[in-house]
Amino acid sequence: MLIMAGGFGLCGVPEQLILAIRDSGVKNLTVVSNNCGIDGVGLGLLLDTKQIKKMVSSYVGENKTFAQQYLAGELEIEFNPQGTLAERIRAGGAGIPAFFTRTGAGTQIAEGKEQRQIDGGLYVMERGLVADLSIVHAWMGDTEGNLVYRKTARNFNPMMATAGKVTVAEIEHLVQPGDINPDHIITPGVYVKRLVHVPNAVKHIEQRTVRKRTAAPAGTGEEV
Amino acid sequence: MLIMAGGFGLCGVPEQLILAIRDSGVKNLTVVSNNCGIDGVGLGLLLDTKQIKKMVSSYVGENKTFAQQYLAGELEIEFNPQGTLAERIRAGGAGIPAFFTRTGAGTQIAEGKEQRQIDGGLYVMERGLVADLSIVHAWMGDTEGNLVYRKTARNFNPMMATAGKVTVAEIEHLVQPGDINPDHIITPGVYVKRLVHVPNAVKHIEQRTVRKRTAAPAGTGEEV
Amino acid sequence: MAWTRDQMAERAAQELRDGFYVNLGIGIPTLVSNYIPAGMSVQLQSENGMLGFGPFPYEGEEDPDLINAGKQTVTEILTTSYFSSADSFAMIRGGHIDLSILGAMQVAENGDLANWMIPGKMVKGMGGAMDLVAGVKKVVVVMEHSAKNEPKLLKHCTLPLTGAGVVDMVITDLGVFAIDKKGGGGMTLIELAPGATLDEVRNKTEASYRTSNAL
Amino acid sequence: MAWTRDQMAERAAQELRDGFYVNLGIGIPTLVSNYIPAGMSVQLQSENGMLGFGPFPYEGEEDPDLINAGKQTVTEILTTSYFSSADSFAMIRGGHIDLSILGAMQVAENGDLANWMIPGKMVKGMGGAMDLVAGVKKVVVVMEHSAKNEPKLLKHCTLPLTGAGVVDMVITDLGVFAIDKKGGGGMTLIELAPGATLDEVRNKTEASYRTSNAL
Repeated sequence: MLIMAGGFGLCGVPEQLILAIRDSGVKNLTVVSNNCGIDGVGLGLLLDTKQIKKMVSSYVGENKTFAQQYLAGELEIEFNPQGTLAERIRAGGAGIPAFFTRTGAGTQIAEGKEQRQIDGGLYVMERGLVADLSIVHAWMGDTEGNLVYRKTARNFNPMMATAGKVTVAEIEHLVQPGDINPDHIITPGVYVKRLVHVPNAVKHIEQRTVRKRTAAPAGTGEEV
Repeated sequence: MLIMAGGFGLCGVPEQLILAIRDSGVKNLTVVSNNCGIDGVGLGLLLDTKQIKKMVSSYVGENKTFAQQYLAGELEIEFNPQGTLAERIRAGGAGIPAFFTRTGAGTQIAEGKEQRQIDGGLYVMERGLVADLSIVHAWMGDTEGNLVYRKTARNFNPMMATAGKVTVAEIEHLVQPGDINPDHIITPGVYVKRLVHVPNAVKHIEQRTVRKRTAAPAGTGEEV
Repeated sequence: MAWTRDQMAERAAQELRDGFYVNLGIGIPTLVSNYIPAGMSVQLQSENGMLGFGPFPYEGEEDPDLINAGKQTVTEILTTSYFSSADSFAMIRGGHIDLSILGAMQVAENGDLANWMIPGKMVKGMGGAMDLVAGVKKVVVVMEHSAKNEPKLLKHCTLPLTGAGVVDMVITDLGVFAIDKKGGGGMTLIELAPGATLDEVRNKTEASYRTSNAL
Repeated sequence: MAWTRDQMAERAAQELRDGFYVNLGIGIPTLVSNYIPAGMSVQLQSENGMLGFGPFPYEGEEDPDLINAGKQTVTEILTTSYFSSADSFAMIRGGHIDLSILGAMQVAENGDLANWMIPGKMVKGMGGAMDLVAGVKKVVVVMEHSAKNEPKLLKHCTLPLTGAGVVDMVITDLGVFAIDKKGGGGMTLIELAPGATLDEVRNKTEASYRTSNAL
């Protein structure tokens, strides 16, 4: 079974739906997600229970369990450049089975894939991705399934919502149709088959970087 | 010169920017736009002045001048299916030189294009489109170039904004950075090189369909 | 005798299911929205970039920024969302719309559809029709059975195609045909309009088709 | 002697221009934001889906929904817009970002870049680096000139590539190199860090390069 799970790092991750997948006990999952959580959080939970057979991700560096299972040969990984991954998901939802991108042309990523010169540049053909199940996290949703996201918690969620044969959304705020301005809706209800209201979502921060009130540097340089 | 002009029918058309192109006198234009206005309105103005050499459109049925110039051999037309046109523009802006679509496979539209079987279906390869100049119409914009659109006046405008080497936006409401909720911005400012404030935009209706207050049918059937 | 335009639309409405997302073409298909059964939730998609729209506005409330794919003024409803035309056709091409009902000039027994151009005549363009028939889960054609005594249900379309092997059902003034476009099982007459006879349909149809046992 | 990390970042900041949209990688490139000249408008892009972000939040004001591509908490500014990761990489791949500044393990004289994997070691993944170097208008690498006395500026990269022929400029602790990646004109040393000598650079560089007349 192929599952897409939204989120970037620990931001905008459908945590409660990951817990539900853990509790279901389903095994041999291929999971498409930009990252794989951290130990004990997010998709890391499904590593602990060895429910994941293969990850399709762009970066999995924050997870020791991942490294252990990978080195033990228990876990497969297919690395996709982040933009290629995002576009493959968008393409899958949009009925586009393949597209060309400059990303990865002439690198190991292009091995086994068609490469061709177009207008003087070298491009790789990449394939659209469709999931059996997509799980996404949204800020607000109405009972029609219309969704909006908050700040950078949007990330991969909108494309994944379009690319699941079945899409389940967890939402922090449940409202009625008409409560969201229709110009602001990011995911139209047609894409969402099930809604789970998670009113008190626990959110994690992977890199807590702050500045002190007394010192206010102009840039983003000071790390604490 | 290749110009993309936003709008669907007479809705969300950058009228003032079309007037500016008319007044510039530039000739031999290839114009990518879903339609070609109507006689004397929208892109119809550039037909009157014979500034357009070729249209790339999905439907041009509402324009007598168009038919006359086409039949006289003064005007070329390349028909694209509407969704293929929209996606070609989106692809151009997104650095995707080519993609596959089922639309038009096995029809005249696929002639001269690569067709291939992918996962048991027949697909046509279509190319991304980039414009020398894109002109778009938005509802509101800030001085950073961030844009939002109103209702179905959005249509082709957001993709065209991304696909122009230079994009000029006319906006009905000019505001300051921070005045638009950053979760609601549809076109980030990076895509917009010039803004023209058009505070009293004249808007046209192509098919004025209404119902009487006394009779309120459930559907959309009654035409006046 | 046979079905009127409204009756054809009413018959097409029987293909609606609760929760369906539907795209209606111009002409008879537009009338289908008048026959959505009470209590059934059906969201209409408009390919310019709108999901969920309502009836025409009251006089004086027309909004130039709010039109359907036929360029007609329409209204917003509680479920409405707006998006770009690229996102709209991603929705269509990606198979997220359940039903497309549209008109046709010709339909062939294998599901081929022609409805956008007549060689030698001024061509207006295909608009979104090619994308709709290629992408929507189920494609229902509503059309007159014949035009000027020429059959429109053919062995092969003679006009340039809008889509190859795309039609699932044809509703004409004389009856209803199912087409097994994927399985290659051909065309079957499954209903007769009141007053229409099997002989009349046979005489006005060039396509080969089976007749359902029920008839 | 030579440039410190901060001085390398300061030198990289000289590549900024008013109105630029810039993507900064993790490490030294992040420091570049401290050296944006006063009065210059530069918008920072974060590839997870944000254009225009500000400094780290004040203690207690961290927002888990507001992070940059390094997963660090950041802040919103007046120009900020949010979008999906697909839209973010459309922006990157489509050539709309002016400048990408990132680190590297190896750079070759033809502009090849390796910074994502060492065969035999646990691979974390390339994240957005392959898309950035393939899509952004100008790619500047900031890195130490050598690692454990092994040169990092090579004739050919020995590590798997992140991008082929993608680097425009390399800033190391010893100096600045320009690479004519499109024209095939090779690599040129255009600046020396204070205290660095032409000899030192020569000894620590495997790649062949010309030296600018100005030096």
